[in-house]
Amino acid sequence: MDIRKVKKLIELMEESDLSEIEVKEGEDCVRISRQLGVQTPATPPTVVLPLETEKPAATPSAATSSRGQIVHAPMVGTFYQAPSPGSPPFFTVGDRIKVGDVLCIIESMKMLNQVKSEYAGTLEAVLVLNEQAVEFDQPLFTIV
Amino acid sequence: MDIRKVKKLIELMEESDLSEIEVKEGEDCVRISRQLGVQTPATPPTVVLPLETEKPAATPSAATSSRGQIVHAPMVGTFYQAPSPGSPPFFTVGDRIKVGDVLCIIESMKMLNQVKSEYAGTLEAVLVLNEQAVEFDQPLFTIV
Amino acid sequence: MRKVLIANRGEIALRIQRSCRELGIQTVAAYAAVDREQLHLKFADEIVCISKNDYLCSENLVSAALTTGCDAVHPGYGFLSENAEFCRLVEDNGLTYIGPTSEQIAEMGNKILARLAFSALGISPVPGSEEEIDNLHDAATLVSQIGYPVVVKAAFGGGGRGIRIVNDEAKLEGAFSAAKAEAAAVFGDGAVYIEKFLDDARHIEVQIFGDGKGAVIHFGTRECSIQRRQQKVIEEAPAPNISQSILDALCERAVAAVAAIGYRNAGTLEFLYQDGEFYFVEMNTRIQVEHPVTEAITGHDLLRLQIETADSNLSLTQNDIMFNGSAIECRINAEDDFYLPSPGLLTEVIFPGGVGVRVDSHIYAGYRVPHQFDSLVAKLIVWDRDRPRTLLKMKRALEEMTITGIETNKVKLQNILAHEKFREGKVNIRFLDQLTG
Amino acid sequence: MRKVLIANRGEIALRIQRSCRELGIQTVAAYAAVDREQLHLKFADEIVCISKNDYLCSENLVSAALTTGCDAVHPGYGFLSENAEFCRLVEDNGLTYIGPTSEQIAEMGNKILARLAFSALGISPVPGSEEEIDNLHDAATLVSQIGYPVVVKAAFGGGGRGIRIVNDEAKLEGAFSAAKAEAAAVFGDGAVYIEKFLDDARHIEVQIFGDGKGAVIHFGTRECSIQRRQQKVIEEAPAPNISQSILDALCERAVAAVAAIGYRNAGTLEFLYQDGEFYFVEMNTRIQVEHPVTEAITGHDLLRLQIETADSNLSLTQNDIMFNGSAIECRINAEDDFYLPSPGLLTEVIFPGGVGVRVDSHIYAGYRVPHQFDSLVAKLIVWDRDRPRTLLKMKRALEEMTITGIETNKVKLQNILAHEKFREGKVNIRFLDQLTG
Repeated sequence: MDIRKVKKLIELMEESDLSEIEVKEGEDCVRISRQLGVQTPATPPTVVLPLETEKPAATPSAATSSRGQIVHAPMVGTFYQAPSPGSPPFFTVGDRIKVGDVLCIIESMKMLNQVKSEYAGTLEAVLVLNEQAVEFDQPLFTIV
Repeated sequence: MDIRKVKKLIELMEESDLSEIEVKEGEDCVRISRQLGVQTPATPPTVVLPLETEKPAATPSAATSSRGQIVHAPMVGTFYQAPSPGSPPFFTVGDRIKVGDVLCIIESMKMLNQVKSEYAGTLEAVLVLNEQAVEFDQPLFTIV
Repeated sequence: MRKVLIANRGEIALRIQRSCRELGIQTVAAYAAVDREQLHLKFADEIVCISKNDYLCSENLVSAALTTGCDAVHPGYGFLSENAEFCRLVEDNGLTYIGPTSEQIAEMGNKILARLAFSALGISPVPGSEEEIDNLHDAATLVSQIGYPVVVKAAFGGGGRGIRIVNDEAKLEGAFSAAKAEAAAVFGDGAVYIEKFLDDARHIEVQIFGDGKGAVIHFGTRECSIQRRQQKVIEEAPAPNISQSILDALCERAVAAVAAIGYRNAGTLEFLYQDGEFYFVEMNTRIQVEHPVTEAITGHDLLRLQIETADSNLSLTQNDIMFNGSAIECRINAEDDFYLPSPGLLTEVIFPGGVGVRVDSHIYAGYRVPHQFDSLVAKLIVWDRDRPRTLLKMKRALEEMTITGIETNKVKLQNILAHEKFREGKVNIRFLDQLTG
Repeated sequence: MRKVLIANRGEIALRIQRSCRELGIQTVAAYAAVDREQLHLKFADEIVCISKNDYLCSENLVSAALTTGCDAVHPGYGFLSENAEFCRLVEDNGLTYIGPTSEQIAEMGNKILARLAFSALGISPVPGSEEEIDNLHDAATLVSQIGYPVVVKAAFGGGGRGIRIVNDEAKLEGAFSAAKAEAAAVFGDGAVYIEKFLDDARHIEVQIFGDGKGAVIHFGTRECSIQRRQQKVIEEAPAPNISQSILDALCERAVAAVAAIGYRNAGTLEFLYQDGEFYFVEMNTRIQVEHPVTEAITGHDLLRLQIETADSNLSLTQNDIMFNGSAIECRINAEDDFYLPSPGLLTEVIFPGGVGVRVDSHIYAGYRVPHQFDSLVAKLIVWDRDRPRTLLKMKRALEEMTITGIETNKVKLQNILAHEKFREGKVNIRFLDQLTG
């Protein structure tokens, strides 16, 4: 499923008064729905189902939020998964996390800010790439 | 799945009163649904005929149209119910009307235009006042 | 003037409504039943349905004006705006026609007479016949004098109909008969004339204004060479890449000629410009779609001036008209990629705004564009201090223009704006047809 | 300049976006999560969420500029636009601040210092204290010199907070303490000063522009006397009913003073005008909400000029600034009849258009006006050749302004416009509060 096709479907939906579109192509399936009466045509519809979106890492967070905890970016800056260039990452997927563990560093105006975990559990996913710019509240990790 | 096909389906649906369309083509499947009864802000109110909304005099016509015939103004002008000032009206409510009877005069640019009945029956209602200006297609009489 | 009947629809009806309101004049909006949802009906003082789906019913329009107590009628553009009989009907019923006299409309409506009249006043028309050409022999004789290519035109034509371009002798007979037949069918008169076809010409026009008593002023030039099949798409003011002294001389000649015929109200002299010469084509005896670009560079409201001039003298002199900056208008049409009309329900309408941006439009989210009329849904006009800045602003404004539910020519407009020749102001009237095939 | 971070929201964010786009400069729109549906985000090159629901997070804004490769930051108005620390953070991170230097913001942010600075440059402030008044005894001494009524003001104040009017001695102690307490609470500094309260004054301001190297030009005057509780509601340019020579002299004095401090970028000197005298109140070191009325009478894009002047010299001289006609701005606020905010979903938005009408707004049908911010949803600016025509045009445009789903102050604006005193240009800054009680 091409992401542009999904985007087009969303546009079609926004232009209409539909509440749901579902498209299956062989193995692939997209279902797009929205609550009319609550949301308005101008508001973008909710996209459900895991599919590859433009920010590949960000979408799974929505899917896993019901069963895991999400760690969000507390500030805007550059995401580093390791304490220094060349070092191994603080944690990799599958590692055990304790409350207070440093999960990553966000650099903001030359300041290196540690992001600590508020949750204990297993690191299920890293949702952003190393050295990627992150915005406020962007999902960074899921911990289950 | 061609996106234009989905678009066409949505158009079909919008032109109809359907709440769901599902199309399967071998492996492929499209399902489109909407909640009817929920009115979206951007959609305009149902199209109503202008004459029925603005002009109080016209409203009875809508009510009686199912059981009578309506004579509409064929032109814009001033409505006269009598052949000359001071004369009795051509017809009053309850009178029998034959096809071709002159029902009223509409004055348009000093020209007096006779409006003749296309219907036979009983004059049920006069929907405009004498000497009132009438617009094109405005209901003038009902004949049952 | 106290109350005006607006005998038109769409953006120009709203435009008239706005100027009347600002002058404290009441309005009666005449509308066709299919047009009940038009924006200007919400703001008019009274509304009168005059037909099912047209604006050509002279009697109903005049009668609507009389029964509602109007003292004037504004015809807008298109429809009956250059119809001398309609104008005469308005006059005969004691109403003020906001425009020229019926005689002036009739004279300029006959393109052969108009060519002669302006030629006598020192404004050279495109080389060609001085009278109607009613047989093939005369046509051949004329062409032997002016040479191919030529164009055969309906004497009472307009809107690009009844026109045939002929490149060689073999095609003359067929084109001549076809033009005559179309002229008779469309305009009710088969009279045609023949002009030299100028193959690298620009369309330049001069906006003039007269008071009917010999006082005439001009509002400068417009360039309208971006046309598809004789329909203007993008217009600008002033005409670029021509020296100011040449344009000034053109305007002065136009003013002198129009003053000589005692012309009243707004009018436009259309010229073709090729090889440094201007050739008169015709005079439009009404306000034009593209008038806002002139308003943008002069700061004058031409509709207001039309109304003010209809029953009193011109309050302005030529010295009151100052020119400043550059303006471009894009016509936003409801049409698909193949130029086919795209009527329908508008789901989203967001117009661009900001400094120097004007949108004249009767559409809004929830409005249904009817299929019965012209496809123009909005005019986007931008102004800035010079042409390069105006081009950049138009690019920005077009990007913001959001109309969903129907298809529009937005992308086509963007492509024209991005074209090097347009940016350099080096186009002719064949540019767009050659670009799009 | 290649890429600008827009550190604001609403109509001014869209305004900045538009001018950047016309200059070919890329934009990064910083937005709070609740503001995701804003119009300018659709047109920005990149968007970055910087907070949940505010625009006061200096670090996130600067970090967003750095991580997206911006080379400049535009602060808009309100929020951090007059915050010297934010400006310094931008400067310290090697970014261009589109506005004055942090030192200039700091100096003018302290109203006591600003009064002294301009006084030294020959611009008389409203009579009052030359330094902070930190005890009741000094307050009483000063008042005995200048006489009641007086006004106690926060030194670092703004937006009408930390202000107390005192009519007699019995009220002085209470007002003094209250003003100090409010100043400390709202602005983090309890410093106050005392001015004579001018009870029949008009608010007149001068728009200036400097290049930071001593070159300064002015863009004439604005009248902003229509205020409710120190919040401007209707503004116009030029200030009416004051002779041009007096206004010219004011502008020249303002230019000389601002040149002496080497001021950079856009700034506004606010004056009170009473009994034929101008008294300096404060200087705003940012673009103002009402800047479009100045753009309308000069034809210059002040936002564009802000961007151009941020990293190069002024390209204009005073002779390039011509003044033409009259402009009025109405602020359309989402508020109910009792001035309470009226946030919510917009079901219908149809803006007025036509010649000389401009709407700057970020709203559209389907947009939800959030409750977290200022209630300004649109600025309606009209221009015409003279003030009477401009008033008529504003009346027409306001009638057309259609916003449903929330309540707005449209009727209140219409009432002000219809008021005889406003129409005659004979209002003072107490007019609206007296009108509405």
